[in-house]
Amino acid sequence: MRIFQYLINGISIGSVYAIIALGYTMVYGIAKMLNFAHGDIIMVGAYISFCVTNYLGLPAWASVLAAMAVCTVLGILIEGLAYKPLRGTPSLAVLITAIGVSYFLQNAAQLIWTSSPKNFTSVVTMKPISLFDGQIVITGEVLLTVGVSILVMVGLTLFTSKTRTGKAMRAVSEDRAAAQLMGINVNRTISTTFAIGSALAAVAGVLLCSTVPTLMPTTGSMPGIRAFTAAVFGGIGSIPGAMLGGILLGIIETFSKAYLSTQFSDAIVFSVLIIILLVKPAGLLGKQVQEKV
Amino acid sequence: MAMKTLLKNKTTRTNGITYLVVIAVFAVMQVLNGAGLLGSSVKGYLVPICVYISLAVSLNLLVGICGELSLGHAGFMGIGAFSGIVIAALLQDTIPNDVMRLLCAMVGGGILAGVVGFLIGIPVLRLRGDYLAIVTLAFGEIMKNIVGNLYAGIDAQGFHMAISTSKMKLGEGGKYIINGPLGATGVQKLATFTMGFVLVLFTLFVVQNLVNSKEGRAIKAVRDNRIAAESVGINVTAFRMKAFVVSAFLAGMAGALFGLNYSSVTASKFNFNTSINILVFVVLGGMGNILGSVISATVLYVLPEAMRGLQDYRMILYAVVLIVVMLCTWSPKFKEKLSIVSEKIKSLFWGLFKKKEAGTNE
Amino acid sequence: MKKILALLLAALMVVGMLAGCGSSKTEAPKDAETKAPEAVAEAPAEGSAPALKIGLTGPLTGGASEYGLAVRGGMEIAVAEINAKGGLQIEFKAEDDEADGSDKAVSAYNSLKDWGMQILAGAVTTGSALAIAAETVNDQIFMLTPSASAVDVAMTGPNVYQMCFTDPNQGASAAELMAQKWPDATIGVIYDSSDAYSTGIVDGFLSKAAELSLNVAVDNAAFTADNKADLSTQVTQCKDAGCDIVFLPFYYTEASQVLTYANTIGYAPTFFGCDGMDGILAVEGFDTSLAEGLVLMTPFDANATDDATVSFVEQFKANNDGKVPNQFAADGYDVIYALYNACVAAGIDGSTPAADACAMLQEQFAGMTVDGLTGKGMTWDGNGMISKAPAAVVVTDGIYVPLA
Amino acid sequence: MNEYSKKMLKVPTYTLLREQDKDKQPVLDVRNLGIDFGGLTAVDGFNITIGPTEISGLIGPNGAGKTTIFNLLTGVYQPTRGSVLINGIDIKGMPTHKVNKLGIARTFQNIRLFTDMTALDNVKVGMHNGIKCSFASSVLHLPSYYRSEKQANEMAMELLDFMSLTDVADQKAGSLPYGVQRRLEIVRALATNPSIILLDEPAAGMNPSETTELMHQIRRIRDTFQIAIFLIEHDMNLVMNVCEAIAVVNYGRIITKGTPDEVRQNPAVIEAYLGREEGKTDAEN
Repeated sequence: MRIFQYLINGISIGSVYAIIALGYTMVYGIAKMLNFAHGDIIMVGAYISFCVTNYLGLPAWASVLAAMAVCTVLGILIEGLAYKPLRGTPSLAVLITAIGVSYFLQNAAQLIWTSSPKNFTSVVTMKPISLFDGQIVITGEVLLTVGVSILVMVGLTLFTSKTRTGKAMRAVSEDRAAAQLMGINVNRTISTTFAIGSALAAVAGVLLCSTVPTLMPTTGSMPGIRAFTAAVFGGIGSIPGAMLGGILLGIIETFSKAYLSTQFSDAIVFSVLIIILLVKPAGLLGKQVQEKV
Repeated sequence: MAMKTLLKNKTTRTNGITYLVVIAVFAVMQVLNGAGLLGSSVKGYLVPICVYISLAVSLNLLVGICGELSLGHAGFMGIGAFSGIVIAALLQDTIPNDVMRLLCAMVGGGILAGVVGFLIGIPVLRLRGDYLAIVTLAFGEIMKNIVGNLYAGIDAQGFHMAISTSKMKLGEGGKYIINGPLGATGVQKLATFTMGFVLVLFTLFVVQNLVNSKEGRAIKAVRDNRIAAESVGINVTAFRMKAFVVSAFLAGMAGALFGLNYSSVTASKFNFNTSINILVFVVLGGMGNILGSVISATVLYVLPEAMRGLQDYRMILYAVVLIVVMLCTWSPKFKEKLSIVSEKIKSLFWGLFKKKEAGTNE
Repeated sequence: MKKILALLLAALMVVGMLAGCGSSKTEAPKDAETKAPEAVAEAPAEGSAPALKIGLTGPLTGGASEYGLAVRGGMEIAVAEINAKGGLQIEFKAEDDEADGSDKAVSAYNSLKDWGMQILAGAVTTGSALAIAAETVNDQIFMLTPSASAVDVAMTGPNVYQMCFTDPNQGASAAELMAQKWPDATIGVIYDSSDAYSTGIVDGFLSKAAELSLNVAVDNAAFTADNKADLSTQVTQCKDAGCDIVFLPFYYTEASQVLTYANTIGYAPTFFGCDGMDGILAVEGFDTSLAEGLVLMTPFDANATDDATVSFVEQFKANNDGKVPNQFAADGYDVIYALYNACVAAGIDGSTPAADACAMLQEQFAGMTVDGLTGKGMTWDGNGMISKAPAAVVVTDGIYVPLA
Repeated sequence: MNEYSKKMLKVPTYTLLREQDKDKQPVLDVRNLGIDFGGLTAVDGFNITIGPTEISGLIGPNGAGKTTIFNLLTGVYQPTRGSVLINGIDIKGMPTHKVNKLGIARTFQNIRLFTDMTALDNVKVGMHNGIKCSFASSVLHLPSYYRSEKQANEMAMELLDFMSLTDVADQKAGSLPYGVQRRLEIVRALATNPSIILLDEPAAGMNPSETTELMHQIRRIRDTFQIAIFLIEHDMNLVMNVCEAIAVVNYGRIITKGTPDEVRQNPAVIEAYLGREEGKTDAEN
């Protein structure tokens, strides 16, 4: 019985990783860059949501919309100011700029909202479901996060395969130069990708802080790295891979804490990651691309 | 004659300039220090700057020259630091000479880091690109987690090591060397600026020589075109491994010097952020550009310190500077504009100069 | 391109250096002006000794800045109050050490030394304090840390003193208190194995608990700074073991997660925290009803009604947008007063060389008793460790009530 | 004297008839070679024997599997069936770099130079396994390093000179004109001291005068180094003029083998080409 509770706990944190990883993997798949500032956009989203509910007294859904709006604008701004001028340069250059953006957002958040932690009020008002005499408890947050991440996964898959913009994104991801020749506006497509990724980050921020209530300027960075790990784990660039990677990472983390060692759970989680990458070098659902000779 | 041909060679010349710059800076610093003109802050920067230069140059071997993205360089630094501290503590009585003990600690730390690099490299170097990056990141985290829970100490019975306090039983008069999350405490400070300078020279010597040898050519060939390199008989995995191990070894040596420069060091110092910082030095200095790494490590280390006066705003400004410098040095558009401006200034300057010249001629 | 890059970098460095030097010269008074208006009004009277220079190193940016900024806030209030009194004047400066245990901490300390610091009122975190303490021993600068609580800090040298309990002592007192109040309870411990403070308390607690034969059912539910996002497993472990008391020797930032999750799964043991728990009620957005019944050992209570506390809390709120001070701020405040009292008694002023001040202060602290916000009749032993009565409180209706 | 220099000594060319190859072990002996990609047979039943100083050609329409065959011969792909013997040694299971050490070198259809390195360094990378200098000596720049570097430099210059590339020795390979890059790739392959080199469309992108020059150079390589050459080429003029033996493949199988004249008159070849690329082929002329 206990094992199921741990499984649920794992899925709970795992689905949070998954939804962050979805944003990561989409931006990576299309813009071909590791956006290390993604975790910090999540943090900004959570702060916006916090402010809207706590200072303006608006309902939760309004705070989520506000967070999405602010993060979308922020994402487009960051992309335009910091990433766009570097298009066509080695991906490492953009990576370092992304790190600069990450430092910037963290420190800006500290100046705006101070470093004192805030306790995020969960957007879920549902009472937890208690099964088997309270032996297994499923919180509303778990249901919501799993639901939303599945929704986002399906939505993104449909979006990239069915819509015009989505197809343009896939084209840009496959071959940027060819896409350009086919009349696709590469710059606008990448900006759109960042806009969507950032809006997703806002949702992820709200869900992260609903599950883990402590909100600080550094809140996004560690889950951000975990989610990046999850995205690679599932096969970076693959949308279902990010989902699977996130959930599995959460479950492995919880199980290693529950049954192996709490002290060394970080080491265990990352060792499992390494082992899996050795067996499947492109991640669980990633495509192994053989270079043409 | 030989000297002349040597000077003609462009790579030898750049290498020479790098050595000269480092030696000149060292000499100036020594003179200033001797004259008592250096404040405690500047004196305090000297050793860590040397350490970070070595780290940046060694990472440049991996990232710039070999073309592999590593996000776990601080992990090797950490291995070097902690093993160096343990070695120095164990050799306390055997080798009374501080310099010799420091050397032993650095070499020991380097070797251990190199061995760990080798062991990790065997499975890991089958991966490429971002997957290699994530595995090196994972390695850094594993290292941090393990060392953060490591207890080591010496007593009358000798050396003890354990991974929890309860298992760690030191006898009477025993002394902890590494104390779990407290890290290494009560470390005897052995590091000196001169040793840092020697380390920088040694790192430059190894990396630059390697780059200019057949090994370095092979490493660069693997980066430029893996398939072609294989086709001319180069064992790609072996060369990635060589670069990886040498880089880890040098990082370990730098780590040992770092660890022995402070009375305490914690495992959390060697985290993802430190790895990223070293990577920033490399990328900003120019990938594959050794002198660039030396300069950018120095400048970027001093920069946040120099901005202390800005108090709470200093880190946000550091971030802004970082982004702006990246845009200035990499953005194609900006570079174009910059070159136009510099052309204009040049022509303006030359124009003035020529006028003047013309004037004097008349 | 390379040349341009090199030039750019060099130019930047020069600008940065100039900016740094330029502003550091002017910053100190300006800073004081904005943060504590009273301080500047009292320029030292003509002919009187120059102001005493006290420095603080602590995390002012990054993840731990919450603690550093709180200490700085507390110290600034004390400095302003003292300077307003006339007499011995204090010049105060805080430097950022990013809670780093090695180079950044030493850099911050060196920068204060270049400023002319005579006494160090830091560091805030244990890691930094360890790195800096060894430097102060060499430099013969007196060090009184407000919150670096590891035993090793005080043991570094005879000139290093602490304002807070040492970790193992606090752990041991917790065990004693539990043995006294709930001798038959089943106890669970959740702690941060990557944090010296947390492991230090747990070590002290467990060895005392074994001595008192307490029933500790869960003693290895650890988390690390990297995986603290999810503490549900640890809480579940305690619940499974049927713990009536869950000992939480870590900071309130993570504690709120434990309380929230326990509430979700309907697990309601007695939670027991240490001084790091102080501040949980002031977290913005925190539902204080979750903390109802929480027992914690804190030297400071922001709701206390004595004049000193009331005026301190008021002043702190005025300076910090209405934020309620926690024990970090109170420790900072007490540190400045302890140093001030000792300096006045020993006749130390701005002209006393740091090394002389160091020797004189050691002598003073050996026989000194201080009353402050965090304790009455505080004294120090020869190692520099403080002895003050541990006060346990229980959260009742959203405020601290002394534990009956 | 080094092996390279020995080879550099010009051997007098007697006759171009490969009589001298008879009774000698073939440098390349391929038997029943085949590979499937996920159920799709790309190459099947490929047999060829090449003598130590033979120039042979491999022709066939686009997509016939020519480059795949080269990839099989150099160990880039592991065959599903059959065997490849280089100087009598089976390359089964060997990675590409080991196969190269057996004496086979190649160029690529889409040029694969080390673009960020100079032409000279490209050649020196090719000589990698021939340079005798230990790792320690490389790192520490011991005297043996200077000696071996000097030797390597001279030899690389000699090889560059052989293909008239001395002028571009210090230029970045990526910045060179197309035709020059192709020639440089041949030099790099030669630098590995092979007993056979595979040229994948060496004349692609060259103008007629460059192609003529290339023909001479191909012959000169064989005559000077006494090695075998196996080339894929669409320029029939070059193939017919240079090659002594030609194999024609289509759909991954050999249609015919023989001398240029035999191949020219083979109806199967004409059909294969006429069906597909009449414009491009000169086979009927």
